[in-house]
Amino acid sequence: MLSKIVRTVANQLILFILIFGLYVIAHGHLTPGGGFQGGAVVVSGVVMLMVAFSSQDFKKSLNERLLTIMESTGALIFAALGFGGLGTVFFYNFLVGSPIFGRIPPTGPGPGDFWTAGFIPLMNFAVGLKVIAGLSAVILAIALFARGEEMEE
Amino acid sequence: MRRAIGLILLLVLVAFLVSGMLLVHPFGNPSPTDMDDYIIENAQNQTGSNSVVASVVFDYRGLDTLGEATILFTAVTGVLLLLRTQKRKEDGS
Amino acid sequence: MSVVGYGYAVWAPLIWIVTLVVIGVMVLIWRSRGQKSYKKGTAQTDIFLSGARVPPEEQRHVKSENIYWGFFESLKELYGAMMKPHTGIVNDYLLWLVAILAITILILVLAG
Amino acid sequence: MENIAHNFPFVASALLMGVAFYIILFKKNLIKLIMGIGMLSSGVNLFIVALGYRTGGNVPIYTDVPEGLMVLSVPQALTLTSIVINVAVLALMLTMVIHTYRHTGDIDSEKSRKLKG
Amino acid sequence: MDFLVTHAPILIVALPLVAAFVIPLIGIGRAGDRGRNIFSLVILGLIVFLVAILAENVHAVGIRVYTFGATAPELALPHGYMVPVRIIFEVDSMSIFMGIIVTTVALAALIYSLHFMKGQTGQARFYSLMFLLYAAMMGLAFTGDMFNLFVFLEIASIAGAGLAAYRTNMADAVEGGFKYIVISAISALLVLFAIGILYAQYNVLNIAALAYYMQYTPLDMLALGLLAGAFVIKLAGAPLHMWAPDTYTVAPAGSTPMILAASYMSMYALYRVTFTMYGGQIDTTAIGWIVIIVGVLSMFIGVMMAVHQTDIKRMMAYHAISQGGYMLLGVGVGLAVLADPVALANYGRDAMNGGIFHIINHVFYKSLLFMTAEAIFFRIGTRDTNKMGGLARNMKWTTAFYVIGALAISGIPPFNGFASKLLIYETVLKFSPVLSVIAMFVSLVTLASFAKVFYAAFTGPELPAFREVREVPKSMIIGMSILAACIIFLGLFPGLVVDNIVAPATDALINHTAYVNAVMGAVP
Repeated sequence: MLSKIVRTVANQLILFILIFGLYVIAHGHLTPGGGFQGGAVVVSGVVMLMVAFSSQDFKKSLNERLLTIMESTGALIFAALGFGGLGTVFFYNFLVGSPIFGRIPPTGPGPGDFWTAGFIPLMNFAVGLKVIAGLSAVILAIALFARGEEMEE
Repeated sequence: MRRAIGLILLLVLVAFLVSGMLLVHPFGNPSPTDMDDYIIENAQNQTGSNSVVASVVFDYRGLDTLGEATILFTAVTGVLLLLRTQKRKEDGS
Repeated sequence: MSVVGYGYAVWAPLIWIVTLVVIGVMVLIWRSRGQKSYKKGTAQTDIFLSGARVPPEEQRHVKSENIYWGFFESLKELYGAMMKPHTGIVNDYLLWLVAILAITILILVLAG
Repeated sequence: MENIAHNFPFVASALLMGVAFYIILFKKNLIKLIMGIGMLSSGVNLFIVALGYRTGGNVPIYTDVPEGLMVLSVPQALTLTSIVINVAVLALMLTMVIHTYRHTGDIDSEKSRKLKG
Repeated sequence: MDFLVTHAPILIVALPLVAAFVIPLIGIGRAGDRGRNIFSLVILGLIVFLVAILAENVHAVGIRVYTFGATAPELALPHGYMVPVRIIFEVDSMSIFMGIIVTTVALAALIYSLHFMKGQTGQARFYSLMFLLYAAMMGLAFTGDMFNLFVFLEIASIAGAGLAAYRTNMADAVEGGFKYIVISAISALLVLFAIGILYAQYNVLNIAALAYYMQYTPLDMLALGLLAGAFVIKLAGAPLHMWAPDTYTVAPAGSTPMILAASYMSMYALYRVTFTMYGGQIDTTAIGWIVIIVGVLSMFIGVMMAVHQTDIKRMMAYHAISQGGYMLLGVGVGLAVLADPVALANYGRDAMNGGIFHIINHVFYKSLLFMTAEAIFFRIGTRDTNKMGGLARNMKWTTAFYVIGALAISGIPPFNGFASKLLIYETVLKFSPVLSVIAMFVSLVTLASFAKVFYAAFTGPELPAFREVREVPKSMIIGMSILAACIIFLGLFPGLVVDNIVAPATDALINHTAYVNAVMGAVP
């Protein structure tokens, strides 16, 4: 629990951090970045809040059950996208040419088109969800354990 | 004693590593580059992704990324397993 | 099918099992021809060590660290030398790793 | 000698690994040990990502990139994977060190040792 | 069915991953425990079926190649190129041999854990880590890509460390897990560095392609040394064995056999690198002698330390090191004479048969012994053999399983340990008689140390402290009896196993051109 100034600034900054993280996740197939990087950005925002406020406040909002469900869901989506290609081969990019994210950009340099790259954007979202949930769970668990109290199961 | 022996062995190992690094291709022009040339040429029209790195990470080497996500999942599971509450909340069995 | 033979030796488990069964039968026959006049619960069953009664069973049980005492006593130097590297310090384990790496690479480079 | 000038990044990563090995071998503090492992993985990652560089190459992303040669993309993917792996390993190690400190009140790898022989 | 046969390699690896992701979602509490156990058993049964049909298929058609993301599983090379771009699973007889071992041990360990874990906290994550470890080992066995091998190695290391440190209320458990993760992380980083060196030279990551382009430059020597050191410390070969007793001692019973199998998976990786990746190009005498020396040191130091121990699981862990020495000795002899075909056909191939046959024997009986030790710990709460005595009176099944395992590990006929040790003795005698004599002496001391523990723990008078000790629950007995049945089967029909499983694996290791051609031969 830091001073009022820090808490106010953190309150304002978290919005921009979340937006930037989600942008990095969403444009992983067009720009540098992707699920892992964007997820790390979002988690850095979570850590900032955890420093500004006390980690007990997080126990009410983010408990272990919720984070576990989020992480398993992200991992399952990722695996399911891999299984989706089993018609031909595992991890076959079955969404290329389909209406969702199916377009093929013109070869060579050019402005990016968001609706391209098959299942790569979806995988980015799944990985981003997973990284956000997983790293937040780790940091929260360690912070609470260091304070001598466990997350409620 | 232990420190001296360790330093000698460590210096031998580092000497091997550095002399090996001198034999790697000159920094800036790797050769051969067949696999990467193939990927850079065909990534756009095979996966439709503008970012070649993303197409490598998620399409050409997708299983590595699945394993990477699995490693993160494993580490989180391990951390939460080690930091668990020792007592069961419901029905103290 | 159940035989391993590569020209050096032959290993047939069924023969071993038959042998063990035969030995067991012989032991049973031998035992059945034993002393008949032996009765439990009488003074015949008491055990004496040079005339003195043996201690109760709990004190007769040899602890595990006392077994092979002479073996360890005779190999004291070997065990002293062998226990010395087994410090449970993780840094030492990694020092051994570095040593083996250096020696292995040296041997490989020398062998060409 | 000009080899060193050519391969300076590789040599630097090898030296970084050497420093990391020094820390791992001679620092008894478990936290410093973990720092050494982090440095070791940084050296390996630097080596791998330096392998893919081409002089004057662009970033291998076609969005608004100038025409021309591109740097190799596979080493960057491998480095991304190994960075995430390293993060996971370090998190687990730190958790175990916390437990060790709780139990033994010490994070010296010699004083906090229970298993030996 | 055809679908299953086609996609079996990835399904065997992906299904446990999905199970590990799903298990934490299954609820907590009694009902949740039951549902989780049933779910785990169903998934593992399905995987056993898949492994069976894949083994049958590999035995029938030879090496199976599975290319991820390609338009057809067999399309290893992109059209008109001579470099494999995508990740490739390459399943040959050696891979499926390790797969059979790991699957059997995982089945027994899971069934054993059902009652062993009852009432413990964190069960969901325990089973999740068990499935992750299993999936990592199967991926390690099947993969044909160096970097993918590194990834699976890391998964196995992290899952094993989390399992080893499970009993966090005991300080030594955390210490054992920490040592395991440190060793694994550093060895994995060395593997990654070697992969980078290989990639810098040949710009490929596939094992078959690397073997195809290998020229054995000095950089390759450096990479081989790094890989050998990293894998040797992972498989606990002396003098890099010291982490193994600390970790095996503290790991809970269900997971100790899995961690043991994981160490033998890195032994498999060592064989894959030395035989398949380097074996075709170079004279492997030097690396073969390194493997032989490491094996002999492991046998001697491991067994001499084991006789000295009073902690029962620690004693068994040192025996695991000593038995690993037999495998390294047998296969090292084959590796040393790989260059000249006469000696190879004369005794090298049979020595490798013995070494590889010893892997399956040892994993089975050592898992059984670990399980019996944990059963004792489960009932009387100590691992110190000084405090034990007269346990045979109340734990008859455990005693019987211990006797089976002890006789098997000491190489007493008619159990399976003898079948493989005989091969090793006879063939190594042709190579160098001294090594064979050392091996026989080690086997003798092994028998002595197990007799000591048997006398101290099971026989003797009924100690007052253990008067009301009961037999372990059903599921633990079932888990142990599976392994005991496997041991007796292997002991009674060794010829069957050697001819159908072991010899194909040995040939798959020796004949590395088949492995290379399965990927590189598919030139368009």
